Amino acid sequence: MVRFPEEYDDCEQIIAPDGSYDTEAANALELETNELQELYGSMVQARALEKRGLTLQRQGKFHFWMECRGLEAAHVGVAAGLGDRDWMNTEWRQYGAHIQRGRPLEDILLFWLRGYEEWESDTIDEMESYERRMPHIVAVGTQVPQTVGLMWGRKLQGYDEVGLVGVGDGGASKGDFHAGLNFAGVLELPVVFVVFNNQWAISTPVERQTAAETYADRAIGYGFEGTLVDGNDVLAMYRATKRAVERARSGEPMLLEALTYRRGAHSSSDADDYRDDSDREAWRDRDPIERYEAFLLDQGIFDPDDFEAIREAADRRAKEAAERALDIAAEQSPTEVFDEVFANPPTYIDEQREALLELVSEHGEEAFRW
Amino acid sequence: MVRFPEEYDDCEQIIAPDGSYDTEAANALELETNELQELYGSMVQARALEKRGLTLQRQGKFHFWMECRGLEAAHVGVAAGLGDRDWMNTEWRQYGAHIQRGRPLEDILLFWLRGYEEWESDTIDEMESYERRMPHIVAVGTQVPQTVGLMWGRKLQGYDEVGLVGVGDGGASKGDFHAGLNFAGVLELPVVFVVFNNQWAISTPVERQTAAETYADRAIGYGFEGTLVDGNDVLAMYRATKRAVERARSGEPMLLEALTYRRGAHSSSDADDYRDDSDREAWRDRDPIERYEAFLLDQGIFDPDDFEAIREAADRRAKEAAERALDIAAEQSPTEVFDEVFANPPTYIDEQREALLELVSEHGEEAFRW
Amino acid sequence: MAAESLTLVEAVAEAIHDEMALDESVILLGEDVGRSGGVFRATEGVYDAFGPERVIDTPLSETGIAGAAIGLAASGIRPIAEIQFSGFTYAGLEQLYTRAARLNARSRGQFSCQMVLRAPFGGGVRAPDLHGESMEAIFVHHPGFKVVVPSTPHDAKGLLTASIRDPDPVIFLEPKKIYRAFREEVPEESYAIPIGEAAVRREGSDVSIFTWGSMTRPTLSAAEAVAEDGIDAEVVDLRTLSPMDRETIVESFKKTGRAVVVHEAPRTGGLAGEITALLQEEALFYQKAPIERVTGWDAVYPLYDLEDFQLPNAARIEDAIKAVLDE
Amino acid sequence: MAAESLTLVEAVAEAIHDEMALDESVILLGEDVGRSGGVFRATEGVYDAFGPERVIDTPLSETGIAGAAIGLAASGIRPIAEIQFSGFTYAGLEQLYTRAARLNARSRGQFSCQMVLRAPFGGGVRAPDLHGESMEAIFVHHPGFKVVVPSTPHDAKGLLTASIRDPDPVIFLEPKKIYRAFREEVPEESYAIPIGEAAVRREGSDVSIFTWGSMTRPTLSAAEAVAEDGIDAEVVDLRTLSPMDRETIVESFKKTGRAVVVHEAPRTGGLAGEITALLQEEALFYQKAPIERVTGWDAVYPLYDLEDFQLPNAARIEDAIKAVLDE
Ligand SMILES: Cc1ncc(C[n+]2csc(CCOP(=O)(O)OP(=O)(O)O)c2C)c(N)n1
Ligand SMILES: Cc1ncc(C[n+]2csc(CCOP(=O)(O)OP(=O)(O)O)c2C)c(N)n1
Ligand SMILES: [Mg+2]
Ligand SMILES: [Mg+2]
Repeated sequence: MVRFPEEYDDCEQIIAPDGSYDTEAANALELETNELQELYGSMVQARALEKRGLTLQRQGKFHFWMECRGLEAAHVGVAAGLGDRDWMNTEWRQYGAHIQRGRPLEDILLFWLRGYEEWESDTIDEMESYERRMPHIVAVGTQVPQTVGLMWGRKLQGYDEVGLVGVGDGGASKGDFHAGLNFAGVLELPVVFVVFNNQWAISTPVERQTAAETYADRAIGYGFEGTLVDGNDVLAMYRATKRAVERARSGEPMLLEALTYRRGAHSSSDADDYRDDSDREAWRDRDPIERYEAFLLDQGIFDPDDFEAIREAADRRAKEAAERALDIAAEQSPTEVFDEVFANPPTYIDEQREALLELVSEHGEEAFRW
Repeated sequence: MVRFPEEYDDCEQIIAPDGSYDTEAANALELETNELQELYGSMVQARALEKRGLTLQRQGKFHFWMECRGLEAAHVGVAAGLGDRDWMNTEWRQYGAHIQRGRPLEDILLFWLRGYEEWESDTIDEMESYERRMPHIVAVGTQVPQTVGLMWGRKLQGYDEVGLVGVGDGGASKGDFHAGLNFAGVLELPVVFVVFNNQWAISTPVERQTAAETYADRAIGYGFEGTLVDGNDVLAMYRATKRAVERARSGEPMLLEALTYRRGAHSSSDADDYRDDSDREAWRDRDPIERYEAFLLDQGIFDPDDFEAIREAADRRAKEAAERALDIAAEQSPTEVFDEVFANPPTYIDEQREALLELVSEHGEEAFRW
Repeated sequence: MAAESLTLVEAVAEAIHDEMALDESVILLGEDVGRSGGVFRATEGVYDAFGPERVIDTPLSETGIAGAAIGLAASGIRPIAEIQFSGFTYAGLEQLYTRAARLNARSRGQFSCQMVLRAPFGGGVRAPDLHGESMEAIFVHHPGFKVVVPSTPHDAKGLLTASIRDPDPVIFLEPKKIYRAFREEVPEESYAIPIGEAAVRREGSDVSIFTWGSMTRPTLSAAEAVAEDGIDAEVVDLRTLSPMDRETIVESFKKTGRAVVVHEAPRTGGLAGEITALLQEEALFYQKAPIERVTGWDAVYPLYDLEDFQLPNAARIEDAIKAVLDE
Repeated sequence: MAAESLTLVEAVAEAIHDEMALDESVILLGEDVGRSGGVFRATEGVYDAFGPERVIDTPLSETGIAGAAIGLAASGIRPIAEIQFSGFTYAGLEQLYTRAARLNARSRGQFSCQMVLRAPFGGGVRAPDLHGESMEAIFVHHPGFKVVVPSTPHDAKGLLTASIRDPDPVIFLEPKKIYRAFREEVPEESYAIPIGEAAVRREGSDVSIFTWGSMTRPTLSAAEAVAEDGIDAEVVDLRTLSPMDRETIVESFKKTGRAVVVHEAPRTGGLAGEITALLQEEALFYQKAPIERVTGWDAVYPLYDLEDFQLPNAARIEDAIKAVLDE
């Protein structure tokens, strides 16, 4: 019961799976050549990063890693549709979205090595666009009302910023999803909600998540608009996001559903033995990168050699970034356990830090390794 | 920004506020005279019970009481639409629904005096229809997924029963609402969801709960149908519920929105100083009991003297029931604190019960009264 | 300093009002906090003073309220979120545990979670289910929260002021039983009482009684009552439950060697255990008798009139004092 | 009795399988429990054996799972609900606290809430945030729940069987660190180990160590290690945390007069406090030294490699044993 964009009358698309495209719609985007190139670069970089992460996980250097194969257009497209001062809170596997916003690769990787994140800029005002995010959540769905609160706060402070929040087809089943969309509708907040419907939540297929035909249909229940987009078409994703962002800036939230398919496993812990290969293949034929390559070739923006060179550079950058990240992560000290538990910590935190240090110096780090 | 059924093209109605009615639709209900009379009796009894509860609360005999004035048609209508073996989980103020199902008045009142409920029948099989409910919840919205689980379980056991669950315009903002409707859609369970949209959640008006035009619009997001009904028209509520129950019995859940208005205060603790009298008056003119009286008169089912007699009998029954309930509640013993905390209690519960008994006998009950 | 005579709930409203006047990044959100001033009138007048932009009646969703407050805090706003009764916080716990308590750690200090979650708590108003919950222990156990419980109007104002200014998420539990039980002179000016400092309400040398919130008053009554039998009880009102004022607790016990802990929450797993463990770790060799716990029973909170038998009262506290003195 | 050699996670699967075979009102629901057999394969083979009617992959909503399980229990079904990791239980807490724990009391026994909520719990698998939570204390504190934590394959099977048969809501926490750490002979037949009974894993006369779950193994190692120094430690695996086996705990302490409590959960407000309070109430005059707590630090659970420094280990337990013997 896998779903395809073609089955829906109203699913937005610019480039078809076979690479043919709606020229008028493509031109209307008014994207410069370098911008079109950048979208490609981000998708390729995301895929290269995924591959690198998987390798490192198999080598035992990463404990855990999540896959994004086939989802790159949806991730890159939403990020491209945002303005520089806008905010983006995604879930874990949306590497492409961060790459498109300029986030250093090692920074993305460090989250997987340490579980926490760091920012360069001290204050929000100084933040680069890729820094305009909250740390990743792990309890799926919890980011939804949080993003609503974030944009509510930015609006109260007089900033003209929009927030985009991503959630999965699984996460959209949570109560937080409901609360977040409902608050945004009532409070007229500048938030774009994106359901990345990749049709699986670990081993649970989308028809076990919802009996609705689309997630976009949920928007009317919150008093705003929803739209269904071919999540493997980077241009359609870009256009829909841009439109939604504009609308949100005027106080009308919007819901996008990116219909796509998770071709990879859920994560490095997932045996991925619960679904039909035929579905995966059908979606393999709708690969977002290949489809976009056809467009770029036809438009004369790149030739096949360019693709090759870009892929190689992306692999290289992923490899180098991983090395840097591993170096940085290697410097963890046991007492980081206590870092920033509080902004204004009680004294017993210091006492416990001392106690741990003493134990480590007495017994050696090895005694702590299970 | 109060809402009225007339503002919606698709709001179901049989009897108009002025008492005129759609004869064809009324006849199509195929209700017997005694059934039509019973609907009236239940509404009047609910209103009489409310009045009695308010009086007793003011006299200090009840600590807390909730008002139902103007909501009787919605409450009685949904109960009338259920079959005898069906289940009904409502929130607190839905007296009329319980009365229509035959629940003894003192049993309704005892919940307010003791906070817990008791059943006559030992097993579900022996239960009268009014007993086919779970105990009242207090955390609004939590009843929604619980009812879904209940009906899932009944279905698994091979019973052909439907469950109706009521929730307020406020409660529908909770994550439980979302989870419950979503589960029912996916699992194709025999549940009818009713949003009693009385336009207020304590002091919060419906436009602060949702930006959607109707709650019925939410159904599509769960893959089933929703419908908007004039909640002050008992016949329209009956018809919509009956249809929904039939549909649910075949595995399709349904969402009803009963559009009505809470004319009374939220509860005995509510100063009710946050809204316009004009709204209340506009809805006073749409009183569900008076509207139905016009219908009954026109149909020759009752004459004005009958109304008077029924009201008096209802007042008397409410008064007598309250006396019985107060008598029963007066028999509380301190050690009830420990009753049924566990079905299979650990021994320390007994030890604590003993300790309390000893303390009470040592210091006297008075020492415990704050 | 000019002073006025306030109830605890009035002091809460005043602290909110003053901080909102002082710092325009402070806002108030919750169910019915606005026009109606809250079901306990704890935010009375705040809406009129600051308007609908800064005093917001939200949809009925504690998940939404907690989640939005976290986002607001991350944005640079200082939200005060009201949960109508502490028993309704449960629906917000996922947001609070998985994010509010961790935002600072997981962003290495980039986004602190400066928010206050206020809720009327504890029993004593003869109300329906979930209106009498005492759930301080579940917050104290999770690293990252601060937990504050005032027991007087003066403290309520000063502690709430400090909580609003504190950079960490503060769970501010207001003992509803004493919202209007008495008045106290409270400075008109704004002032902060430091989080983490207990108050010795009565000095004594024979036994230390540790308590907080609405239990402080029956504890003081019990202390006065046993004074007639020549027992000199010290009453320590913890005021902050996370972080606890370990020093004051331990010092008092070293002086007396005997202790009673009084709380409304159920006995098993309640904070009396934590305090006992602390005392016997830090001061076992001063201990002269078992530490008594006077707590709510391990019962599903009984309702209406029955709650009288659930809540510790002066008689039970007196018994406990005498018991520890007897050993 | 025929026996087989099982890991703890296999024993869990077997108990589920056997109870489902025995009683057709037992069903299994949760995220990914069906075709995939659960992220830890704790329900492997159950779907194949009992099919999609009785083994249900639910939408991703812990509120929904908990809420549906409560309704199922009320209907006469005996649901086993899996929460994928105990840290995701938070979203279900409102349902659990406000209803599961109260259904029996508020219906005066008409609707018991016979359900099991299973979740892999505790640290040790070097996973992301919320995958290492130890939250037993917040359930133990709320009257109405039973809380069970097995530490061996044999107990896992017998305790889960008893939990499924128990009429009260049981929170069954499975120490994921030892899901596959070792095998043990387990009877093939179905058997129940009574809820509420601790197991003395090692008898000793010098000091009592109270622990549960995955901490039992490092505790036993520490006990063996100190034996070489002539210290004879008794190790009590509580197995059930609510209700606790107070008798066994107190008896052991009366014998030894010294105690260490070991748990993964953060120190402040953890169950070590409860156990300490119990001991000093019931057996203060047997006590020879302060009771030591060896627990997780009061830190936001550290991730990946860093968790090694959070979890108590044999070295820390040994230190604590020596410390209490030194006094
Ligand atoms: C509240 C919560 N429950 C369960 C999990 C475990 N879990 C992690 S990812 C996942 C599936 C998420 O599916 P979806 O939302 O569709 O996102 P996707 O993985 O497809 O990107 C689950 C169940 C979690 N992280 N949070
Ligand atoms: C989870 C939860 N939050 C808050 C409350 C306090 N409360 C009781 S009734 C109520 C308003 C409910 O409004 P609505 O759902 O519209 O039902 P109505 O009172 O109109 O029948 C509130 C906020 C509660 N009971 N449960
Ligand atoms: Mg998905
Ligand atoms: Mg309402």
